[in-house]
Formats: sequence, C-alpha cells, structure tokens
Amino acid sequence: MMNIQINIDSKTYPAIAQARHHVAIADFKLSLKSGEFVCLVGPSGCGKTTLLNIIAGLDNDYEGDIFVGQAHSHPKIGYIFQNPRLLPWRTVRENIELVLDGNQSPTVIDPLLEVMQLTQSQHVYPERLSVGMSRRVSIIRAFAVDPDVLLMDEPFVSLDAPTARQVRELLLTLWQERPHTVLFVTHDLREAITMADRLIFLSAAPMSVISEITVPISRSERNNESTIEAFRQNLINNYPEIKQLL
Amino acid sequence: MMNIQINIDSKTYPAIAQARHHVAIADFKLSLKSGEFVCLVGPSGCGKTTLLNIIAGLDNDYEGDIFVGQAHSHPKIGYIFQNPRLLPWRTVRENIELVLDGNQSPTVIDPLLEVMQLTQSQHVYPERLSVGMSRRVSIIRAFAVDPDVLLMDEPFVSLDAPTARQVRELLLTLWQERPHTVLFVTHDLREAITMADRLIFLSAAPMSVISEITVPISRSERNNESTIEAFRQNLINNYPEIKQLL
Amino acid sequence: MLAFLAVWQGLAVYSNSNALPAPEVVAKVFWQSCITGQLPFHLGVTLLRLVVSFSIAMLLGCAIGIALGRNKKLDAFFDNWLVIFLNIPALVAIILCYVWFGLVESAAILAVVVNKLPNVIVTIREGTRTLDQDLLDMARCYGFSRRKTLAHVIWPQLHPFIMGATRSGLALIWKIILVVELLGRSNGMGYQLHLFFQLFDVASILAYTIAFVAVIQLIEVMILKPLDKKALRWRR
Amino acid sequence: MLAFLAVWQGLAVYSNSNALPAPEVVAKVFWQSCITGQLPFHLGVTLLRLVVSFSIAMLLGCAIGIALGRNKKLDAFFDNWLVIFLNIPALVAIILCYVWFGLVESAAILAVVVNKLPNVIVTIREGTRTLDQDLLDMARCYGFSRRKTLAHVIWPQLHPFIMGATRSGLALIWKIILVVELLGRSNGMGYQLHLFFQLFDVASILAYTIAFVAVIQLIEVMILKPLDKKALRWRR
Amino acid sequence: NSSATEKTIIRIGVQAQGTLEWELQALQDDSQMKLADFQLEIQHLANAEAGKIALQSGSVDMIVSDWVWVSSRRATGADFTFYPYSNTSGALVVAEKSPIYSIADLKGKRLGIAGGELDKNWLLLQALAQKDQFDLNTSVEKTFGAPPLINEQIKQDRVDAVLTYWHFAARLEAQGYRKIIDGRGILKALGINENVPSIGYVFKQSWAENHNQVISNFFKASKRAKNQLCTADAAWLKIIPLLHTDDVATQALMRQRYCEGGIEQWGEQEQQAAARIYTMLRTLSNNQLTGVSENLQPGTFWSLD
Ligand SMILES: Nc1ncnc2c1ncn2[C@@H]1O[C@H](COP(=O)(O)OP(=O)(O)OP(=O)(O)O)[C@@H](O)[C@H]1O
Ligand SMILES: Nc1ncnc2c1ncn2[C@@H]1O[C@H](COP(=O)(O)OP(=O)(O)OP(=O)(O)O)[C@@H](O)[C@H]1O
Ligand SMILES: [Mg+2]
Ligand SMILES: [Mg+2]
Repeated sequence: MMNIQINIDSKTYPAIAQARHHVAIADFKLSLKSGEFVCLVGPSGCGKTTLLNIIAGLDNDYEGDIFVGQAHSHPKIGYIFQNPRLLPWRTVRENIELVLDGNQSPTVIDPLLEVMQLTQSQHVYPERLSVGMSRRVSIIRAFAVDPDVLLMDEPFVSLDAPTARQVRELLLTLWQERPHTVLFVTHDLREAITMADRLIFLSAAPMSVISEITVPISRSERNNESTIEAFRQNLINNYPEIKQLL
Repeated sequence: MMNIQINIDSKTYPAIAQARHHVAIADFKLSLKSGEFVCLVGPSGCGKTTLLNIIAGLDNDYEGDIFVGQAHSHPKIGYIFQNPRLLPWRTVRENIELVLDGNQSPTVIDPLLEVMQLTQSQHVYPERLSVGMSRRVSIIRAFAVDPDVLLMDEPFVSLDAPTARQVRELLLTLWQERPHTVLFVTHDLREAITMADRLIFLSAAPMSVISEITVPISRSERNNESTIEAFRQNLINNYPEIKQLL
Repeated sequence: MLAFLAVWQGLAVYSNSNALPAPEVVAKVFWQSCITGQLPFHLGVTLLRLVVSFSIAMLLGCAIGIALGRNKKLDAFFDNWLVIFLNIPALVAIILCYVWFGLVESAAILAVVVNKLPNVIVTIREGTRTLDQDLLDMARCYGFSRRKTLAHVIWPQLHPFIMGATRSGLALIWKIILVVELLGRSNGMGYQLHLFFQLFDVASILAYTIAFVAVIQLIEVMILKPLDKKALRWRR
Repeated sequence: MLAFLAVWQGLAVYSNSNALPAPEVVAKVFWQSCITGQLPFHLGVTLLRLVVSFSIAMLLGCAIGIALGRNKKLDAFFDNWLVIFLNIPALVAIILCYVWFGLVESAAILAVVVNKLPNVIVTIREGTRTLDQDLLDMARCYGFSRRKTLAHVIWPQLHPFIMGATRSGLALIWKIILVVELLGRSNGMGYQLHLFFQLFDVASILAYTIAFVAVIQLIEVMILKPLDKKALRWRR
Repeated sequence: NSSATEKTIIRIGVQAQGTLEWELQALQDDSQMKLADFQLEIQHLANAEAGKIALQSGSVDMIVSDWVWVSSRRATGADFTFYPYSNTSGALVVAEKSPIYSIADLKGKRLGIAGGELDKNWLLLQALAQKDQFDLNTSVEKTFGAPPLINEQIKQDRVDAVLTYWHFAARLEAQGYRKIIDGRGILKALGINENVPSIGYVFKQSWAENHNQVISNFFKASKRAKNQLCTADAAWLKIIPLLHTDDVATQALMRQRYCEGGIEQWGEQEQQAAARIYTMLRTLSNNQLTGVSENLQPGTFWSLD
C-alpha cells in the first residue's frame, strides 16, 4: 500500500539510425493515493507502457522524478506486462513460483490457478498455451506476489467475456481484502468505469493528462450494467475534451 | 474469393513430458460461402488459433480435411496472427513490403500506413513500436496482400476505441470493394455483431460448434449502436445454449 | 557406422598405401595397445588434462563472456585484448607457457586454457548480446536475485551457445592438447601420436584416434545429448 | 594498447630471458622482415590460404548446419559422422590429405577445410535449432520463397552464431594452417614460425604473430564490426 | 634451352636448416653442375615429418632420413631404400661447471631428452648404463620435449643435462657447455667400432633402379660440395647466413661437427654393424621403434654399382 507521485518533465527516446527521436511524455503530473484504483485511457502509442515502465523502475532515462511509497521500504511491485513475458523454459507453475519470495508458501498459487482454470495446465510449458492462457498465467504471477503497487497493462485482452468478468471480480476482491495501489491501462471504457476510482484520460504523443474524472459509483452498484452504460453516455456527452478518445 | 469447407474429425496435441495429450478440436464442421464474413466466438484456450492455423495450412497434423477455394488455384491468404509476428530486423515498411508479390507496387502500402497513422513510423524497427502499433502493422500486412481468404485472430485488441472503429471501417470497405472470405476471432460480442454475416459460437475443449447464428442486420444499420445492443440483448436472452459464452 | 567402415575399407583397398591401413589392421593395433595397457594409460592422462583445462576454460569463459556481453564499456575495453588472445598462435602460447613455467603439468594445462578461453568468451559474448531484454526486465521488476536471474533467465537462453562452445571446444582442446603434449610432456595421446608420426605408423595413429573419438561419442551420448534433451524439452 | 605494451615491457625486463624479448627488439625485427619483404610475402601466402579455406568452410558449413538443424532425420543420421570428423586430429587429416593428393596447394586447403568445417556445422546447427517457429510460420503463410525466407527470416536469427563461428573460426583456421604449412608447404607463416622455433628466435615469432594479429584486427574493425553494427541496428 | 630438357629431374625434399641445404647452396656455384645429367628441383620443408609425408605422397623423389625408419617401412611393404649421407650424431651435454663427468654421474639428476622415449641416442644410452649395472630410465628425472625447449631448459637450469640433436648440442657447446659423450661414443662403448651413418638419402628403390647413373652422379656432386665447404673458406662463408647465428664460435663448431660427420667408409662391415644396432634398438625399444620385423630388412641399403 503506497502512494505514488509522478512528475515527469520529459521522456525522450533518442534518434537511432533512420528513426527520429521521439518525445513520448512531456509535463506529466499524476499523484495516486495509497490504495487507489486508477485507470489510464489513451490512444495507442501515446506512452502508457513507457509510463508504467518508468514507475516500475525499469526505465531510468527520463527527466523528472517519481516517488513511490515511503522512502524507507522498497515497494513490492506486481506488473502485468502488455505481453505475458513468461519464461518459455519453465512450466506454468514454475513461472509463478519463481516470483514468490522466500517466506511465501508455494501453495498460495493453487487457489489462483483454480480460479483461472489453469490447474490442469500447471505443468505445461508456455509454448503449449493459448495466448489467453499465457495472459492468465501472467495475471496470476502479478497477484501472487501480494504487491504494494499493481501495474496492469491491458491485462484482460484475449480473455473471453465470462473469464474476464471473473478475473475482474477476483482482482477487486483481492484489492478490497488487502488494499494496494493499482494503475490499470485499458482501451475499454466500460471496463475502466466498472473498476476505477478515477479515470485518467491521456493525450497522444507527447503524452500528458487531458482530464481526470472520478467515478462516483459505489462499489456495490458497479456490476449493474445499465449504471455503467449511463455513466459512459454521460462521459461521451458532457466531456468534449475527451471525445476524441472514445 | 473462396469458399471453405472445414471438416475436422479431430486435432490432438500429443503428450510431451509431463503435459498430457490434449484433444483440441473434435467433430468440427463448418462451411463458409465465398465472400462471407464469419466471426468465431469461444472461450479462451478452446482451439480457435489452432483452427486458423489448420486453415492457413501451417498445421497438417490433424484428422479430417479442409477444402479452400477451387482446387486449381492456390488461395492467397492474409493472416493476422494473435501476436504481430513482425520481423524485428526489418523496418515497419520492409516488413510489409516483404509480403507483397512481385507484381504489386510498393506504393499500395502508403494509403494503408496513412489510415493506420503509421506514416511517421514507417522506417522504425518493430522493437521501437508500442504493442498497438505493431498490431496495426500486422493488420496492414494482411490487408496489403489482397487476400482471397482473410484470417484474423483478435486483430483489434490493444487498439484504442477510435482507432479500432476506424480499422473496422477500413476492413469493411476493403471487403466490400473486393469481396473475400473472412474468418474473424473475437471475444467482443458487440464487435462480432457489428461485423459478421454469421456468428459461430464454440465450445470449450474439445472445440466444436455450439451454435451458428446469422446476423440479419443490414450493413447500413450496423453503425447504429442501439441496434447492435438490441441484438446483443436478444442473444443473451433467447439463446440459452450460448449463455456460458457471454 | 557400418557405412563408415565400408567406405574406409573401400578407400584403404583402393589407395593401397600404408598411409591408410585397412580397418582390420587398425583394429588389431587397437586391441594390442589396449592389452598392453598403453592406450588406456595415455588416453587417461590426456583425458584428465582435457577435463581439467576444459572445466577451467568453460567456467572462466562463461563468466567473462557474460560480463562482456552485458557491459558495453567493459566490452569495448577488452575487445582488442580478446582479438589478440584469440589469434595468438597455439605454438607461441605453448612455448611461452613452457619457457616461463618449465615443462610441468600446470604449464601444459595453462597453455590449453589460454588457447581455448578466448573462443568460449567470444561465443558466450555473442550469445549474451541476444538475451531477451523483456524477460530480463521482468526478472528485475519482480526482484529476482542475481543467482536466480542467471539460473532461470540467462542460462536457458545461452544454452545453444554453450552447447556450441562445448562441442567445438572439446574438439579444439583435443587438437591443441596434442601439440602441448608433443612439445613438452612425456605421456598422453599427443606424445604417443608424435612417436607414431615419426615412424609414420598411421595404423597406430588411427587406433588412438578411434579410441579418443569413442570417448567423445560416449561423452556426447551420456552427457551432452541428455543435457540437450533436458534443456530443450520445453520446445514445441 | 599502451597498457598491453607496458605489461609486456615489464615482463620482458623482469624475466630478462630471450624467451620474452622486449617490445623494441620485436619492433626492430618486425621492421626488418618487412623491409626484406619476407614477412609480407609469407603473411600474404598464409592469408590467401586462410581466405580461401575460410570461405569454403563457412559456406559449406552454413548450408549443412542449417540443413541439419531443420531436418531431424538428417541430423540423426549425420550426427555420428559429425562427432567423428569433429575429433579427427588435425594431424591425421593433414597427413591423409597430403599423402592422397600430394603436397599441393589444394591438399593444404582441403586439410584446413576438413578441420574447420565440422565446427561451423555444429555452431550453425545449434543456432538453427533455436529459430523462431512463429516467424517461420508467418513466412510460410505469406508464401515467402525459400530465398526470401533464408535472407529475411533465418539469416538474421543466425547472425550471432555466424559471428561466433567467424571469430573463433578465423582463430582456429590460423592455428591449423600453421600445422598445415609446417607439414607440407615451403612458404607461409607456419613454415616460417617453425624455423624460428627451431632457432628459438622468439622475437621473430612474436613479430610474425603481431603482424597476423594486426591483420585480424583490421578484418575485425573493417568488416566484422560494421557487419555487427548493421545487423544489430534494430536492437533497442 | 634444349640441354635443360634432356636432364633428369631429381625432386628433392630439403629440411630447412639441415646440412643438405648447405650443400645444395654450395652446388649452385659448382661449375661441373652445368655438365651434369640431372637437374635438381628443390622442395623446402619445415621438418623431418614433412619430409616423410612428401616422400610418401610422391611429391619428392628423395629426402634425408634414417635407415631404421627405412627398414620399418620396408617391412610394411614400401620399397624405400637408403644411401648414407652423414654420421653426425646427437650428444649428451652438461653445463660447464656441472659435477657430471660420466653417465654414472647422471644418477638422481634431471635429464632433458630431445625427441621422445624412442630417441635412438636415449635408447642406446640406457643400454650403456645397463652395462654399468644401473637402470638409467628409473634413476634420472626425465623431461622429454622439443629440442629448442630442451635447450632452454638447461639454460634456465631446470635440467642438469641434456641429450639432444647434434646442431642443438653444437650450439650449446659453443656457449661453453661441455659434451660428455656423443652418439658415436655411445656406440663405441657398446662395442660397435664401425662408423655407421646415422642419416642418409632415402628414395624409392623402383625409382632408383631407373635412374641409377643420375643418382650416383648426384651423390658425387653432393660429396664434392661437402668437400668444398670443409676445405674452401670462401665456399663456407657463402652459406653462413643459412646457419642463422652471428656467433662465430657456434659457426665454427657447426662446421667442425658437420665435416667430422663425413662418410669415409661404407661397406659390408658397416652394414653388418647397422644390423647389430638394429637388433639392439629393437630390444631396447620393445619393438616400438623398429616395428615387428626381427631383422634389418634386406634391401634397406642401396648400393651404387
Ligand atoms: N503446441 C501445442 N502443444 C500442445 N498443446 C497446445 C499447443 N498449442 C495449443 N495447445 C493447446 O490447445 C488448446 C487450444 O489452443 P489455442 O491456441 O487454439 O486456443 P485459442 O482458442 O486460440 O485460445 P485464446 O483465445 O486464448 O487464444 C489450448 O488448451 C492449448 O493449451
Ligand atoms: N525503445 C523505444 N525506442 C524508441 N521509441 C520507442 C521505444 N519504445 C516506445 N517508443 C515509442 O514511444 C511511444 C509510446 O510507446 P508506448 O509503448 O509507451 O505506447 P503505449 O501507450 O503503451 O501504446 P499501446 O497502447 O499501443 O501499447 C510510441 O510512439 C513508440 O513508438
Ligand atoms: Mg503499451
Ligand atoms: Mg488464440
């Protein structure tokens, strides 16, 4: 459970060979409260993955600063990458067990595998999984570490509707049981409204925040499809600045 | 423009090491009319990609037979794989140009790049693209070959809503200009209804057809959101056998 | 195998020179040197040297190769040295080792290692450069320890390079060890082969060669093949 | 570079034996053999042999390596042969080549190729086994011709293996060519080095070695590095 | 020109830095060579093994090598034959101030041996020690190695004595090292007083039978050259660059050893002595040096008619 202060003056990918240099993020400010669930919505290629990589500490080549949690403890990060990034030479189960730290028992995986319908496939190597199955493995991996900060980059694509619903519920249950800060990238506005405390709409490159909209729907009402739909219509009609994104 | 007769008695992945053998497809029969647009909807891991691979001729290890087009001509196939599968050592433009056959001019790519907003990035290597951008490249690649049969495995995930809409329109335009048989895998029922002549609902492993439903909405009415929504509700309410899939 | 014997027999009969004795002659020589214990003794000595120098070269080579492949600055600095060491003639290295350290066992081993090491480094470095950054990032993000990253992320990706280095490495060491033994040891296959060579006793040379090839085949079948199988079982 | 010279000078002064002459002695010898044209001549001869045999070995090796890596049956059949050829002592191969074909240039080249070829095959085969099936499937689906698949899909993936084979291959050929020249040619670096060795003229040995290393460095800087750069420019 | 084409060509394999190279160099200035009925085609070779390969592959007609090898080849069916060239032989050398004065003093010392276990001098030296009732093989600390390395070993004081080939021994001697005994001395001590050549021309018998006259002429020319080198300083001066040493003492000693090695006598008696040496070597080397054949093969020595 961590609050996060993001303050990126600019993130530039340098020019290489024929490719020109590219300013991916400019003047980006965002702060997340501890335990908040925030969704990012923005056009393809605007810089969402770049942002998550910076927050995860994988990319230090930017101007500005990021503050994650209390300075004295190292935050535990769960990151569902946009591609599953499984180790092809380890089985499903091994892939997940590898991220557990020493004092977690390997049995914590079992219920997660069960929910994701992967118990049957736990000893299979990733090359033998369908894309949706790999994605579910990568979701389990992120959940299994009991993260303080959970970064999710379009985690539910390639999942069929019932499975996606189930995983969303699981995520929310885990989040409510043990609150942690969640940053969630999605292109699906309905999904974003169902899940988020707050929606952040992003501009195309260089990426910055266009609009922040709090979702005032209570958690209990979230699985009512028509409430979601109504809020979506409201967004479409009353927020001209984000029209281009919907 | 090809009609396709699919008749798969069974497709089994053999047991290897600890992984048990897996019957992916059993007793699968489907026939597509020439120029038909068909959507496949089924749970994650049921065998959709396996099916497309078999149709594309990439997998010959199955029982049954597939008939694509008139026997005397080799069908041209465009396949949007579930992962973009770009050659990382070739630029965006080179990746697309490579699939053109000798008598196609490389300039056919330009308008496609334009629509997909990739003109700027055409000389960039794929490792420098965002996931959504790679996906757009792989879409252009499939469109560029002027295929007789177009196989699409969840082509529009990772695209933001406006881009996805645009690509859908482009696909339909191309399809109407020069009809070809399309087989489209998606988990998004709304998308399926918007695009397809016919919806095929698939069971979990071993995969077979649960239900075939023709979409009676005329092409001109398809971009009316409420019509789509109404049909969706109709599906949910009146077809108990596909309830589990929605 | 049989085909090989047949071809050999054919060639031997055809050329009919003592430069290529027929298989049965070689078999007889082989059998005799086995009985006298000569062949097993020299083979054993050479194998011992091979094992020791191979282990040292592979361990050091992998470590340095990975370091150079991952660290561009280090690589730029050592690149020239590497090319120099790679191309120091075996002869020069061996002579210098012997002259500095005397005609002793450790000098012989050192000479072999000096010859083999740069090869391993180059191969492993090439492999390290192709490591998947996505997976490394994943490991970093999930706080894998160095050891864990090496064992589960880096090593499996280096496997084909390591196998390549092992296979061609055994062969290279074998080639070099012969020269090493020839110039300054009084036992081992190289020493023996040199004696046979002086006498132009090709039958004995072939008998010893076959013994060595058989050992390598054994290593291949008993160690390398199973390793390969284990490491590649995840592949479709 | 300077560091290297310094270390050398230090060692030379320290050991103070003719086994390790100081850099300036070697430089003088180097300069003299350049003026007399001796060094350029022998170096040139050896380089010519190196280029010819390297090209043959690489071309054949890549072709066979790819074939074996992609075709399991072929591989199972030739695997044993490969191990045998890999471990035939250089000496035996060289002797047989010379005895059968006479002390002619082509025999020398053949001997080198026979020694180098199995190494290339093994490395490339290892590389071919790791080819990305997804990309190959893509190429097949879009009806790439064989040539196109090779050039655009297979070759770039094999690049690190080919570079590995090239670098350690040049070194290996250089080691072998010395023996080849020693045993049956009357010119070339191998022949010269042996003469110097008989005289224990380490200064000349080093001078020749340096000349060769310099050439290899040149090849590295002029050809291999740019190739590397070109082939890897797509990497992040 | 036409006369050149009529000349028989002798392709000869010459070991670099061998004394044959000296003679061939001297022959170039020999006025009689213009009239000779043969013409030499010289193939330079790096070492003895290269010579053997060259001869076996038919790339040269003639090399210089030893008769034991010829005999063992003949035993396996080759038709090589031998004509004496020189009887210079290797020597046992120690440092000037070394306490070693006889073979018996070698006990417990470190001995460097050029070549290997089957080196003829080493075998014979063991036989000699046997006569003094001690087993040299077990009572010295042996180091085998290539001759240049062995020379370095004694210079660095890593061995106490070396048994090495004649020109390596000569180089040491010129630097003040002391010769204990040489190959000929060992043989004498073993009771063989005849001067048996150590090395000679080796060629195919079938070839020789067809070129009898030419070969004989060549041998005469070679002998003439040798005499020139040993008697005429001018001729000697010309081949000094081939010695690859600037040290005058070494040059002189090498000339001396070379000239001492001339063949004066080659007849029935010497050939019988060779047969006795052969038998001795056969037992000493446990058949390894000689091959299985019990006796020196008939026809090993070529006789000029
Ligand atoms: N190479 C393989 N070896 C063994 N089993 C495989 C292999 N490829 C796929 N499978 C199995 O076959 C089943 C179907 O896989 P497929 O990729 O066709 O699913 P899918 O319908 O495309 O799923 P998704 O929607 O998740 O992409 C899965 O259960 C998977 O585990
Ligand atoms: N390594 C890189 N080098 C250069 N440019 C890069 C690199 N990675 C990403 N970019 C560029 O930065 C921009 C943002 O990329 P990013 O992956 O963050 O987009 P995204 O918002 O995640 O898009 P998507 O929704 O498609 O995944 C893109 O235009 C891309 O081309
Ligand atoms: Mg992204
Ligand atoms: Mg799929």
